[in-house]
Amino acid sequence: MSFEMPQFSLALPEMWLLAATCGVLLVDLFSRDPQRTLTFYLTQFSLLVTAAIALGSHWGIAEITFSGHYVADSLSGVLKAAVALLAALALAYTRPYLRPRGLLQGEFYLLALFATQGMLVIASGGSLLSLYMGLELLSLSLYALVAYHRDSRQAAEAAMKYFVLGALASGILLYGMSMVYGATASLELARIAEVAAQTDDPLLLLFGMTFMLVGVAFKLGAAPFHAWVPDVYQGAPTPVTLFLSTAPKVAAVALFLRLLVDGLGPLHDQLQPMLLLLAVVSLLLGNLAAIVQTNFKRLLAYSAIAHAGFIMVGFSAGTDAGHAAALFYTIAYGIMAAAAFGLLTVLSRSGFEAEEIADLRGLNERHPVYAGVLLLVMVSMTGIPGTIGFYAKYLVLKSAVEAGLIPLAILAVVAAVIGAFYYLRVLKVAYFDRPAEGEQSAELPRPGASAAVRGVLLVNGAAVLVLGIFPERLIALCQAALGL
Amino acid sequence: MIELSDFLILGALLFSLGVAGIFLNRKNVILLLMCIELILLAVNINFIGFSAYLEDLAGQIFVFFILTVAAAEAAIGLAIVVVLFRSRGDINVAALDAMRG
Amino acid sequence: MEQLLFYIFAGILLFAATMVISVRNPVHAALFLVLAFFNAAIIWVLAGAEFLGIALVVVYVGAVMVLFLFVLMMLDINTAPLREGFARYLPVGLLVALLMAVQLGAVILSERAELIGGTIPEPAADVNNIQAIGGVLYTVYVYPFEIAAVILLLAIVAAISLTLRRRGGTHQQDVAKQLSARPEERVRMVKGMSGSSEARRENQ
Amino acid sequence: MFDGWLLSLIIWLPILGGAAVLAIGRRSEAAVRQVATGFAGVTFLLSLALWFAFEPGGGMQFVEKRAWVPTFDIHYHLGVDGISMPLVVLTAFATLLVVIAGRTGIQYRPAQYMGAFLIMEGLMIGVFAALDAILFYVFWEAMLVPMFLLIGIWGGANRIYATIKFFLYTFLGSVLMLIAFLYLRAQAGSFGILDFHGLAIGLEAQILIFLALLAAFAVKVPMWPVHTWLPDAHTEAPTGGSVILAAITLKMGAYGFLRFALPITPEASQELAWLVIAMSLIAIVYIGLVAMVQEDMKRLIAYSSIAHMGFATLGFFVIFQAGLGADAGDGALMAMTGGYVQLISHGFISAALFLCVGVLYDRMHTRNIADYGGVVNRMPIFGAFFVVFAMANAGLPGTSGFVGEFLVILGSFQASFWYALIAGLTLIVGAAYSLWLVKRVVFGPVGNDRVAALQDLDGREFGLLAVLALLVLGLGLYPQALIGMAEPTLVELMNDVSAALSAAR
Amino acid sequence: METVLYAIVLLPLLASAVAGLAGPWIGRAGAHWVTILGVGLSCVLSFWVLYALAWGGREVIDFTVYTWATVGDLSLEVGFLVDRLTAVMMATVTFVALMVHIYTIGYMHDDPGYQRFFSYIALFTFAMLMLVMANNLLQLFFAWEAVGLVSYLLIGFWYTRESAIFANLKAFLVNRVGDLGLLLGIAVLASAFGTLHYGEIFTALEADPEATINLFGAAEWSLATVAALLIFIGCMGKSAQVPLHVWLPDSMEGPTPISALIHAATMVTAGVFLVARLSPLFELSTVALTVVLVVGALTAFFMGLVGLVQNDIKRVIAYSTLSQLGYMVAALGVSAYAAGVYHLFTHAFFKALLFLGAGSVIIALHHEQDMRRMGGLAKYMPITYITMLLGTLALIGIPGFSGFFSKDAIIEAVGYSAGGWATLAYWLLVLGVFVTALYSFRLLFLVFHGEERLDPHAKAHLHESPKVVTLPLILLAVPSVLIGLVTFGPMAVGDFFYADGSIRVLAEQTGLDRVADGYTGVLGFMAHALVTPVLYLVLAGIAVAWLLYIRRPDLREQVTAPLAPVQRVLEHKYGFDWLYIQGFTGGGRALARGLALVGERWIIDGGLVNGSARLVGRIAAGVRHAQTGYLYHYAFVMVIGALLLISLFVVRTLFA
Repeated sequence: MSFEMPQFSLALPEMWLLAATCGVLLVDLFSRDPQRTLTFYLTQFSLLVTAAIALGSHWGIAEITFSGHYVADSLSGVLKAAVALLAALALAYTRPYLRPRGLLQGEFYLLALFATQGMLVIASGGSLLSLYMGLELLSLSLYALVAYHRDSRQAAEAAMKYFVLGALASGILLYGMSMVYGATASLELARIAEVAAQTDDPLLLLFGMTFMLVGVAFKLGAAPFHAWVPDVYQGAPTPVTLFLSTAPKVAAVALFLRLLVDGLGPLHDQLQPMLLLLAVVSLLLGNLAAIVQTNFKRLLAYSAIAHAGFIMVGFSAGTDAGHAAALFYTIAYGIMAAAAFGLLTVLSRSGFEAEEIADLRGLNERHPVYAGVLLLVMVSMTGIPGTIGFYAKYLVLKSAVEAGLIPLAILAVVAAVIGAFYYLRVLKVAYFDRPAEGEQSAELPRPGASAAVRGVLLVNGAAVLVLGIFPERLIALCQAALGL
Repeated sequence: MIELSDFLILGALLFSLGVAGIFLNRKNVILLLMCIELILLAVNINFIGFSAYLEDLAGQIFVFFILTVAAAEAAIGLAIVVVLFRSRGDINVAALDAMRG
Repeated sequence: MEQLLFYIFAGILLFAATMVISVRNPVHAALFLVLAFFNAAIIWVLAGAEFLGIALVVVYVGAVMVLFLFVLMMLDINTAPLREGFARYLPVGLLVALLMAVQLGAVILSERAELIGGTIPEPAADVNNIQAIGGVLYTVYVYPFEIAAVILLLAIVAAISLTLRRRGGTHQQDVAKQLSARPEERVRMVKGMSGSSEARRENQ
Repeated sequence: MFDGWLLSLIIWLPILGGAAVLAIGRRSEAAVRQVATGFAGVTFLLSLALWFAFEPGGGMQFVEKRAWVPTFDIHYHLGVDGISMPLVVLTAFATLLVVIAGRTGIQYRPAQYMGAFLIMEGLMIGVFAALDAILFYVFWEAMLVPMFLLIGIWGGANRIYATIKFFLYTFLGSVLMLIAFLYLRAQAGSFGILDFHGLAIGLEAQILIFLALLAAFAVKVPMWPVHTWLPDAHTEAPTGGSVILAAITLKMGAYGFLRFALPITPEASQELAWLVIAMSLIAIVYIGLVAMVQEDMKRLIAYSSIAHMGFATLGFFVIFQAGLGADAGDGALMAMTGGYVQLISHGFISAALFLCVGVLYDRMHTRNIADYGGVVNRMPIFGAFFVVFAMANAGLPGTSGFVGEFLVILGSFQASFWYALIAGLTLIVGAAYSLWLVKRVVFGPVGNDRVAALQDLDGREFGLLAVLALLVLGLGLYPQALIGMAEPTLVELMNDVSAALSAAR
Repeated sequence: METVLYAIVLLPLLASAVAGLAGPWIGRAGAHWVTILGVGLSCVLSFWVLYALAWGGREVIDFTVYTWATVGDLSLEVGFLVDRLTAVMMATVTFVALMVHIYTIGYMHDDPGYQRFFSYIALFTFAMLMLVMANNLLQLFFAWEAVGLVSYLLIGFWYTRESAIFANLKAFLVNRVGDLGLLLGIAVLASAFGTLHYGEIFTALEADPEATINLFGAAEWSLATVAALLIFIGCMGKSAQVPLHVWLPDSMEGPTPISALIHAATMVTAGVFLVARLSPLFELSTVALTVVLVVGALTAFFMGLVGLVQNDIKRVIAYSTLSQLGYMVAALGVSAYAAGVYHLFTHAFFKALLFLGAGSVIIALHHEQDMRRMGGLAKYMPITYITMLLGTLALIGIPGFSGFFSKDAIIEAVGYSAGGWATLAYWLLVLGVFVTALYSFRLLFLVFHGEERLDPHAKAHLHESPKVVTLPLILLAVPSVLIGLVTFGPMAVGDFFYADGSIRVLAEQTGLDRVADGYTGVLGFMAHALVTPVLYLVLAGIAVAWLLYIRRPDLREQVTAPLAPVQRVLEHKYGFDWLYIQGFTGGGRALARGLALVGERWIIDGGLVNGSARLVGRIAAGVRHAQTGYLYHYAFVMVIGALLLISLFVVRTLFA
């Protein structure tokens, strides 16, 4: 086995982030600031720089290095930038929530940074091995994050469920990888793709692919591998849920793109029926179960499953356009979810968790601006034009229609209509229900967030709208990432 | 000479046993973790079988990393178990139903 | 010969695995798992993966399984109710396992998989497994290796942050406080050659 | 001279106004009302410029085309022809009415109320002006949101059921349309609506597209049997919401038939015309009967709206049997023109009727017919207006309500005597429910003490109703003003359809 | 001339607008002056127009005022066609209207809706003028509905009366049934000829009298028949022919002046006018004419019978109107258009007179309308009595009075016509004469003669009506008595209407022509009456009335006892009201309620809409139930899912 010296410069984003993580670790160790201001801003800074480096160094190239374990191309650049930016966005909301609950410690940001590191690795994964390592880095960080609120029974329970199911999923994924390895004698995706394209009867490859799909679907939260999603979304501390529903989704898409497109893309025809199955089940199950939820986080969890179904629709198309659509959808979802959960963090205070839908009652009365953000987010998740959610659905449906999957597209939109119901229900509570009798608006919980966080929320909400009206740049970016 | 299919069948059986174990162990979280260890062992056996058959070292390296990760995973998993135990007083899986629906 | 050994150890391995999922006492289960690992290690060695076989025993049995046992015993779980419902779920479990095994077997043994008949070649005598692994681990696999390092770091951070308690009334470290200690806080310069007992006490 | 900016201005000015009003928020209600009225007024004046600068028969005018999402050939492409221009003006007009009408009636969060209307105005005008399918869809769907809020926040007791039903119903209809657009885009290579026209599509595909479009438009119109959202929505909506719903929203569905269904899928339209005709005729008679036994004024008017919109759809689809493309075939043109005039006329009449109900509701806080009686004793001026509008609703000649019905009946007669006969039953049924309503509400001895305490119209209400009455009579006495604007375009549309049909044959 | 026509039409409109919109400012006197001035001027000008056309040698005027709408080649216009038929109608309408306006000053003196009333009747005058002056069917339809609207408003003028607002709704709806027919008839003509202009339609019809139309299946129907029948349905509605007559008696709920103007003299005759106006069309269809004849004759006889049992003074006259309308329509049915129109013309005067006289009685008795509480009024109200007597004599057709000429001409014309239906009609009409005389004199005797059955309180204040009331009576009495002597020759049996093509008859020799052939002059015609049964039936009617109501009131019991079933039928008006109200309306509402409940609430909303929502909800609850919260269930789901995928793969790949 010949060995070429790796081009370390290509891995600059990972190296920078690792260095930055260590830096944050050290700085936090020395910091006695209860606000963790320095830790926080350093974290944000390192994430933003990561995004910049990633786009700057990966855009427009297509290199494989580290003996095939590392891919640097436009896709990885976009994925990494998206991951880092979404992570930064998610973390921006965290401090006002963590602080009064005694959770504001440097470890939180460290774990998030580790998770981000894992996502970067996935985004650049060039081999089964590096993908697996990245995935584990991400997963392990997330397990820890979910359990982060140690005094919360729910959090512990959620973490336990997440962990066990996650480990099971990685076991299944690994089993698939072993089969793929056995069939191709290589861990490198490029090589696997070559074999897959040449072989006449890729039985073993397909077999492995099926197992790997389970792992990927689990990460994405697609039904029937969704069972963890509601409990984890509900049980985890809101900032963790916030984080969980943004960047890791992109990472899951990245995992799919690397593993099942870069690696096993030639076998898409055999993969498609399974994807269809997952898409249909996710769309129906997510939307249906969300209808009967009373907990807002849980509702969003089921909605996340439904959105995963939409992402699956994009994957089902199997075209570059479909993959770009799925990517765009995921990023759009990340932005929407950040705003939704961000709103919850803003609305909660110490001793008051704003997570039941009923807690939003009369929001328009109390805080019309937040109600406006909620409106935008819900409308966007519904897929009403003028918001980013529309273009997300639009792209996915378009790719499905162009790939001839018109029945699937129809099912998807019908599911979206069902889904509209529960989003509307949230809006109903926020807008149409007056605050309960006896609750004077002055006595209602004041938002616990600082002006900066509120500003973030506003910008986040505005982004839902602005990107919905001018989606061109982002779409073009996603498409270019897929080589369109 | 050991046949490759023997290795793979062994892996498959172990895998199935691991899966069955998850069904059977409704109470103790740690037993669940052990079942997952079994599944990982099955995977490892597959990898080693293929690695030897293909005379390619990559499989073994993969197993090496799986072992590493599994150790880390065990650490975190057990940490979670401890957290769980501290907050609830037991680690009975069947009692983990605060969130449902 | 090798085949026979394989079957023997594989048999024990499967038996041990079965016991892991069926014995009543979790500690026994853990010990059966250890047995399973030992057998697996032997099988790996048979296949020429000596390093991994040894690593499995050393790392897994030596560290991970001990950790398992440690936690099991630390948490001191009442074993009696833990097996309730075992019989009720046995049929389902067996069915699923059987279905899974049959399907996996069907694929593996399918002619089209081209796996049947493939034998594992004798490891060449001159190849040192450990050396070979060592040869690629830091070159070809340097990237995963680094990630593994990060994972371990993460595991440390995570495990500590999850389990380290700062409870009132107990001595605990505040690392930041320790690190930010400045000499003037800790050391009071006292005039005079011989330190008084008071000064010494304060220094503690 | 207005090309390239006027339409944009008309669309975005009210949206901007809406944002401004929202920004003022609770600081000053007076300012909110003034600013809202100002924006709506200016928009209406601008739309009048549209009316007067428009050249009948001059194809698409005031066209604007800019790249919007070039990746997908989605353009910001606006323009109006004889079909859409009057609807744009109607929208601006109706919104102005509503904003003025809402100046006193609405006490709860007036800023949001006005803001929602202004934003909705821009979106609705966008629907009529869009020449890009996606742009159209964007406006079409986005419009649901303010309406959802309007009904939900300022609506009546059962508003939540009504508004969610409204939203889901219409949303379900229109998502299928999006799929049709995507398919069409794949065929046409562009999202330009005009590029869709006359595409050579196989009959089967056409039928599927047509059904998808039908789902969207039929719900919006609404046609029997997908109409049940409308009575609920109307009943619960605040007055302004009802006015906009009836005057504009319903028109969007009918407009969709003209802009999409007929020109894009002429063959399927012909093939399935029987379906639409049957649905329209059922709407006219069945819904008319149902309207008769309603106990709630707004419900009654809502049902009457459905029946009246049945004339529009009947007119649009009867053309295939009324001698489309034939030399002597004025029947088709009559039906089509009649259907179109019906749209505008219904806009005036239903707006007026809902405003009338609003006037009563503001005073008595009940819409129940039984709670009224003898209103004219206390409110003679109001009574007069109410009778005028009820008569217009009953299709009395000399009012706008007659024009459309007359032409449609005339036209559909050429298709079949029976169509005309069934449609003509509205003469009886329509008069029955309209005048029975008048009898029970307006006439008779003073019904109860609350009626006895009623005050007649104030100046603002009088002004609104007077303007509407003038328009109703004006259009009834000189419909040529409208027909002259629309007819050339309708002729063109029908020529295109018949050309496409003969090409397919 | 055009300016004059504009003035004729617009003056009442203007007056109406001023009285209606500026009512509060111009006051009561202002309102009546402005409308009387407007209508009066209009009346003068109408007479001038009539003069110009009839004797001034004016040609027929036909011009377009403006284009209402153009759709393709079909131009829908508003325009005037003034020929002799129109001119006669204009003169009649404006004259009667003027009388009614003047009369109203007295009749409505104390009514709070004074200005409104003047506004309405002036508006009615305008609408009626538009109707008769129309040169096309569209405008006709406009005006047709407009007079219906005003009628609606006026019947319900006293809107606090439940019976009034019931009656106006009923009137409007029944008329609407007719209007549907008319509209469809218009559609037939428009679609066949692409025009609605009378002249163009007639030209086209002449060119192709055999045109057919396809209604169902392949059967071809004569276009003329279909169109004529449909249009006649419209006439039946407006002219209250059986079975669409039910609204007219109820319309008496309106103030008496409008009963005179609208529901006796002018509006209800619009149907007659229309058939006459469309004579070239009706001429083409024997079927249609026969239907017209039979309907007319049935109405004439049977509605007269109902008049016998009415006790409300206005209702008696209303049924009389129905009956007389029947005569007019019957005349049309035998192509005796001139006779029909002529009867319309004379009837307008004496029936207006009768109504106004009745009104005079009613106000004198403080709005008492029941004849059973009247009697012996002749001495208190001599003018009213005498004028009403004259009107009655005209109505029943005493030779020399205007009604005699017109009605006898009709009966003769029908009598001369051939065919079984004509014979039947003839006898119905002849018997009708007896009935007419009977109920008319019954009314006269009950009100003005015999025992004074008055409310003592009313009696105390009883006096002759003021001049504004009696003046119109006198002015109407004059033409009622005399106009026949002057105009019968030229108008009914001459070629007054034929000369300028107002009315066109195809048949070589109609019944009316035979009458005309035998016509030697007014006196000759009167003498001829002596040899027909008609006159004797009239006298018999008077005699019977005298016997039963003056001479031997006790005989009434004996006469009516055996006829009780007949009387009951008559009192129930043959059950039409029951059929319409309980049958059609009740049935319609029951159907509507059923639809609203079953169709709307149960099937569509409950079943389809909420049903699917419920279904989704149920499934959702089920799905939710599946998420048990137990970790091993989650794992179970996952493994099953994986197994599913693997099975899918195995089945698809391995066993495919």
